[in-house]
Amino acid sequence: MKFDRGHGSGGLNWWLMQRVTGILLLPAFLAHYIVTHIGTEHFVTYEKVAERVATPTWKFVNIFFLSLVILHGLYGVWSVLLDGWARKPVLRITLYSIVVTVGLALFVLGLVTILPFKA
Amino acid sequence: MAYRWHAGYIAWLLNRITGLAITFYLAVHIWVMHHLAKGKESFDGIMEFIQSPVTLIFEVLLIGAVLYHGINGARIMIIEFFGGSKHQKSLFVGTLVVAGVLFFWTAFAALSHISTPH
Amino acid sequence: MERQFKVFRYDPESSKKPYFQTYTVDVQKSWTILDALNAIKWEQDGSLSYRRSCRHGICGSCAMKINGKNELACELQVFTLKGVIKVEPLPGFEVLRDLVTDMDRFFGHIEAVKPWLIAGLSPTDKERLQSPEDRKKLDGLYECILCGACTSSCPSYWSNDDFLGPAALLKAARYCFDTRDEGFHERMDVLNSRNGLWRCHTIFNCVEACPKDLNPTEAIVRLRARLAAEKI
Amino acid sequence: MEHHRHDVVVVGAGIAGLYAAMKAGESADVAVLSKIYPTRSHSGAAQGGCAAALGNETEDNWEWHFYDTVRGSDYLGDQDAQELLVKEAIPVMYEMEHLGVPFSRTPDGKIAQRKFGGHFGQFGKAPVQRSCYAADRTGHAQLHCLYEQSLKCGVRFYNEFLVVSLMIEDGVCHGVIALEIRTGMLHAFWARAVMLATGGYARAWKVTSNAHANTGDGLSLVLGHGIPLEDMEFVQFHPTGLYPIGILVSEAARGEGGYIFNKDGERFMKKYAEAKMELAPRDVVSRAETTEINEGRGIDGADYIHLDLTHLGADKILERLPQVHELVFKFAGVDCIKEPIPIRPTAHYSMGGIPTDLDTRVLLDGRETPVEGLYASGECACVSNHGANRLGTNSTLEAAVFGRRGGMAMAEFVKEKGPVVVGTAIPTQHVEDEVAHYRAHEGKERASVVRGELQDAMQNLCGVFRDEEKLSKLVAKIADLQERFEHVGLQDKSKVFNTELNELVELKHMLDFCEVIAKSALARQECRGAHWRTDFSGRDDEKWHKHTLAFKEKDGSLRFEYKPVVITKYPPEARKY
Ligand SMILES: Cc1cc2nc3c(=O)[nH]c(=O)nc-3n(C[C@H](O)[C@H](O)[C@H](O)COP(=O)(O)OP(=O)(O)OC[C@H]3O[C@@H](n4cnc5c(N)ncnc54)[C@H](O)[C@@H]3O)c2cc1C
Ligand code: HEM
Ligand code: SF4
Ligand code: F3S
Ligand code: FES
Repeated sequence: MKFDRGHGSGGLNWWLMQRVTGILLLPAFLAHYIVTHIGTEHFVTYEKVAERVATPTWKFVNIFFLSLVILHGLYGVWSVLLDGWARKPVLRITLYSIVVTVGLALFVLGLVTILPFKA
Repeated sequence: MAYRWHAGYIAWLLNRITGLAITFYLAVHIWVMHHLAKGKESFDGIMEFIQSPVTLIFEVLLIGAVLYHGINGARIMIIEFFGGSKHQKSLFVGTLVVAGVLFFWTAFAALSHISTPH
Repeated sequence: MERQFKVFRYDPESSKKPYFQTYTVDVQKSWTILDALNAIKWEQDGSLSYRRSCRHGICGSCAMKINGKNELACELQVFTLKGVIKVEPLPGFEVLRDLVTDMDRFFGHIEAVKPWLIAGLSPTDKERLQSPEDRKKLDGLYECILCGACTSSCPSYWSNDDFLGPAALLKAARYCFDTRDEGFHERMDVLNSRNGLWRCHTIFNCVEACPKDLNPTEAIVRLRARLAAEKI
Repeated sequence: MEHHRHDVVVVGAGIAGLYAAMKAGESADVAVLSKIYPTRSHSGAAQGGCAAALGNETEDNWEWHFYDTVRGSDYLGDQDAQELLVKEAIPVMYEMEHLGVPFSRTPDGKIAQRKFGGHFGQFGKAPVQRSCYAADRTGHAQLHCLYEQSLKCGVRFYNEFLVVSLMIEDGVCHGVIALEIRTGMLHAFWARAVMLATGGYARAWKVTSNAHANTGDGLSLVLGHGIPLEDMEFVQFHPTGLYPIGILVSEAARGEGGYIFNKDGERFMKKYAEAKMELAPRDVVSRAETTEINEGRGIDGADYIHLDLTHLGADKILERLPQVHELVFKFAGVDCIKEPIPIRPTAHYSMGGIPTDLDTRVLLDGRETPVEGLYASGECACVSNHGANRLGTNSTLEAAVFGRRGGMAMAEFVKEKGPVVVGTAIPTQHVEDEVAHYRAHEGKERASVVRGELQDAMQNLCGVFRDEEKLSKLVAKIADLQERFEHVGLQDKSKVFNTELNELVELKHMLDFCEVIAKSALARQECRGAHWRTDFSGRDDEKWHKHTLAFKEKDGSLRFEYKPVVITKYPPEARKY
């Protein structure tokens, strides 16, 4: 039976992306956790968060972090789908659109939270 | 379909479950944080709900998930880039140990706050 | 000594659904699972079907799932197992009959990686030279007997049987890492395709399953690294 | 019945069949039919190596190889074929390297070579390193490489097709009929050229190094068409079969320096082959072992003796003989680094077979008239390279050299004749009827019982030592079993993957050629090579320096003819090692 190479090509770049974002996420998560929960009072309040989120540096860091995690997480979901479910063209395109839409929506939602924020 | 339980298989299953769980959490988290934009009342309101003891336990589990997933991610990369495939079993044990220690440490820190008045 | 074997049975020609049939066999000391299956077929039930040929672990015919693990029936000694012994066809492949699975897809995937030396003919009319160190790079790659135990055990393959699978990727590595070969670029399209290298999630079931103690995972990650190095 | 058309159809996917397919596939449309997947063929079990006088390790040339092969064959080989074999060995071995076979290497990067029994330098003097090897997985490496090369050439594979009949009419072969095991359907394959490369038949013995698939199908397929079988009495017993089942411990174990001991710890080969000791040819060593065992010097008085590798050291064993180490451990629980291996002779190789000419064309009269479009090579054929006894590593060599020659000859023939037309003139109905008849077989007899008795009889009555009494008993026994075969019932009625049906067909073949073996052996009243008659002393060149040809008559009886041996250079001499 002939091998079906599947739709499209590549996978290398996405695979690499998954590793690179993974590596970056590791310290990012640590930092995130330490900043929000350790060394300060544990309980998260508006003031505490707002004050930090308002600075331009933090805005940048947060957006970067947001992109990484959405890329990594949603590509992760997509790769799970690729493993078994997204094989027939129609289903594949539908699922792909859903994943991309969700990703974009989350990104936009994050952006509108972070960007206009003033303490 | 299942195959005999062993390190690599369990590691992968856990990685997949935690990865999907965190992604789901991420979506919720972004939605929650979105309330920041709506102002203090809205945010503190939802925070009130979220930081109840029950959800806190949930959140602690999530920390565990992230820890496992992240450290196992490192394990995967050791296997992939540093010839770790011959030692994958000990690497898995290492992953569990490191993730476990960090988990108990953070869980203890977080849970101790439940009893602290605010 | 009497032992019980719980054997998977299926005949597409009969209306019966797949079922397990239990046989009691008087096994001798050094018997393998294949010896026991032969005893069943030759003395009790001629309708039991399975593949076998060499009966010493070199032809790859007799891979099947024994007590939950993929094994070569002809190499596994009965005495190493306790209790009732459960014998099933390889998982993940279509069952044709009893313990016989469809291997065409498996062999098709092997063919897809262009498993032949891709190189200009040797400039001499003698052998190409290859140092013993370079030849050593093929150890752990060329010994594969194409039994399918690995691919059949791979969860990525279970959910997507278009995935090339560990055996085909190991075969690709056997040629890509042969210092005489120049065909990496030609194989890249298949290796880098949707159903190629990237469907492996380093699960190691293949390594667990391989009766020849080969390490397809290592072959896969090395191919990926090579691919990444070539492309970037 | 489904009909297919190809220029060339090769039956069998061992080294011989695949080499032929690959060569023919360079220019012709080739199909390979095999009852098992190609890489399952028993060629993959060959461990020790493949001979060629490359001289990579020690000085060597083809004339020494030629001399050894002639002497090894006990002067029954045809010397024109043997000369071709050893000469072409050299380019063929280089070609296999070019194709990608992962040979082990010498420090300077050439193909590595090791010693093997019966191979000497300077016309029989000191052992020479002539066997090209890939650790002890040489056959495996060659088989897989040739399979893969055939894929590359676009050869079409029909896997798990059991060939049940040849379409031969008026001395022309038009193709074959095969049973698709998976569906139970019959297919007719029309072809200009058909090659039989169905391998050996040592499965007919109880203790054997051969695979279950080695049932000699090709031999009885031709027998029914009036084509004779040649030299069938010569069956090689390999001296190092793992006790008790007979799995092979490669001769490489002795080539690398292993010793053989009896229960008294005596390297008894010094009594039988003082100069060459363990490296004497197989027939000599097997007889020595059997004599020791028969005279009560087996280990603990049992019917085995010891092969000892312990003095070689762990490093050498693990590097050069990894598979031997693994096999012995898995199947006998013996760690050969520390302990000796229990061994005894095991039925191994068939020197005789389908008579062919140097281009592998099958000879209708066994002498010179070819059947148009029918070829044979590999272990099922008899050119004859091996005469009365084959040298180790000469058989994968034969499969390669003559498979290759056959492939080229078929391609040439197809070019000459043009594509084949699907004929209808040849009746195929009788094959359908025959298979239907097998399927409907009813009766109390079990095929496994008949086969078991046949294997026992061959083991006990047609082994290393033979005599008239045993062989006559055997002839009678086989006649009895043939009669009982008619009453064998099939329990499996399914069409899908009915392996019981396959076994029944294979049993029929075994009974057919075993009859030829027994009667040929009974007729040959001398000791030569692997055929040792205790009721006759020594070789009788005057009466028996000739090939046996066994024809099956229309009434089912056998008729024997004899043809002279081709001598080009070495007239028979006493054979001493
Ligand atoms: C254990 C062992 C070790 C050996 N070691 C060595 C060694 O080191 N060196 C050496 O030179 N020789 C060795 N030999 C001998 C050598 O391996 C064989 O003689 C040689 O490989 C035979 O090759 P072949 O192509 O003729 O047949 P095989 O490889 O046996 O192939 C036969 C083919 O025919 C097919 N077939 C048979 N019947 C049918 C049918 N009815 N329909 C369809 N297909 C059919 C089978 O499927 C198979 O593909 C060894 C033999 C054994 C048993
Ligand atoms: C903390 C650092 C992290 C590292 C080092 C990391 C690493 C990895 C790696 C290497 C993979 C690929 C696994 C494979 O291909 O088999 C992966 C998969 C995945 N990751 Fe992460 N990750 C991290 C954080 C996250 C986060 C925060 C999320 C959620 C948003 C996430 C979600 C996923 C998902 C859904 C998958 C797919 C799971 C699968 O294929 O089985 N990861 N991760
Ligand atoms: S890698 Fe191992 S399990 Fe997989 S086919 Fe090869 S020998 Fe069998
Ligand atoms: S089991 Fe499968 S996922 Fe990879 S490591 Fe082996 S191929
Ligand atoms: S029968 Fe050949 S591997 Fe088991």
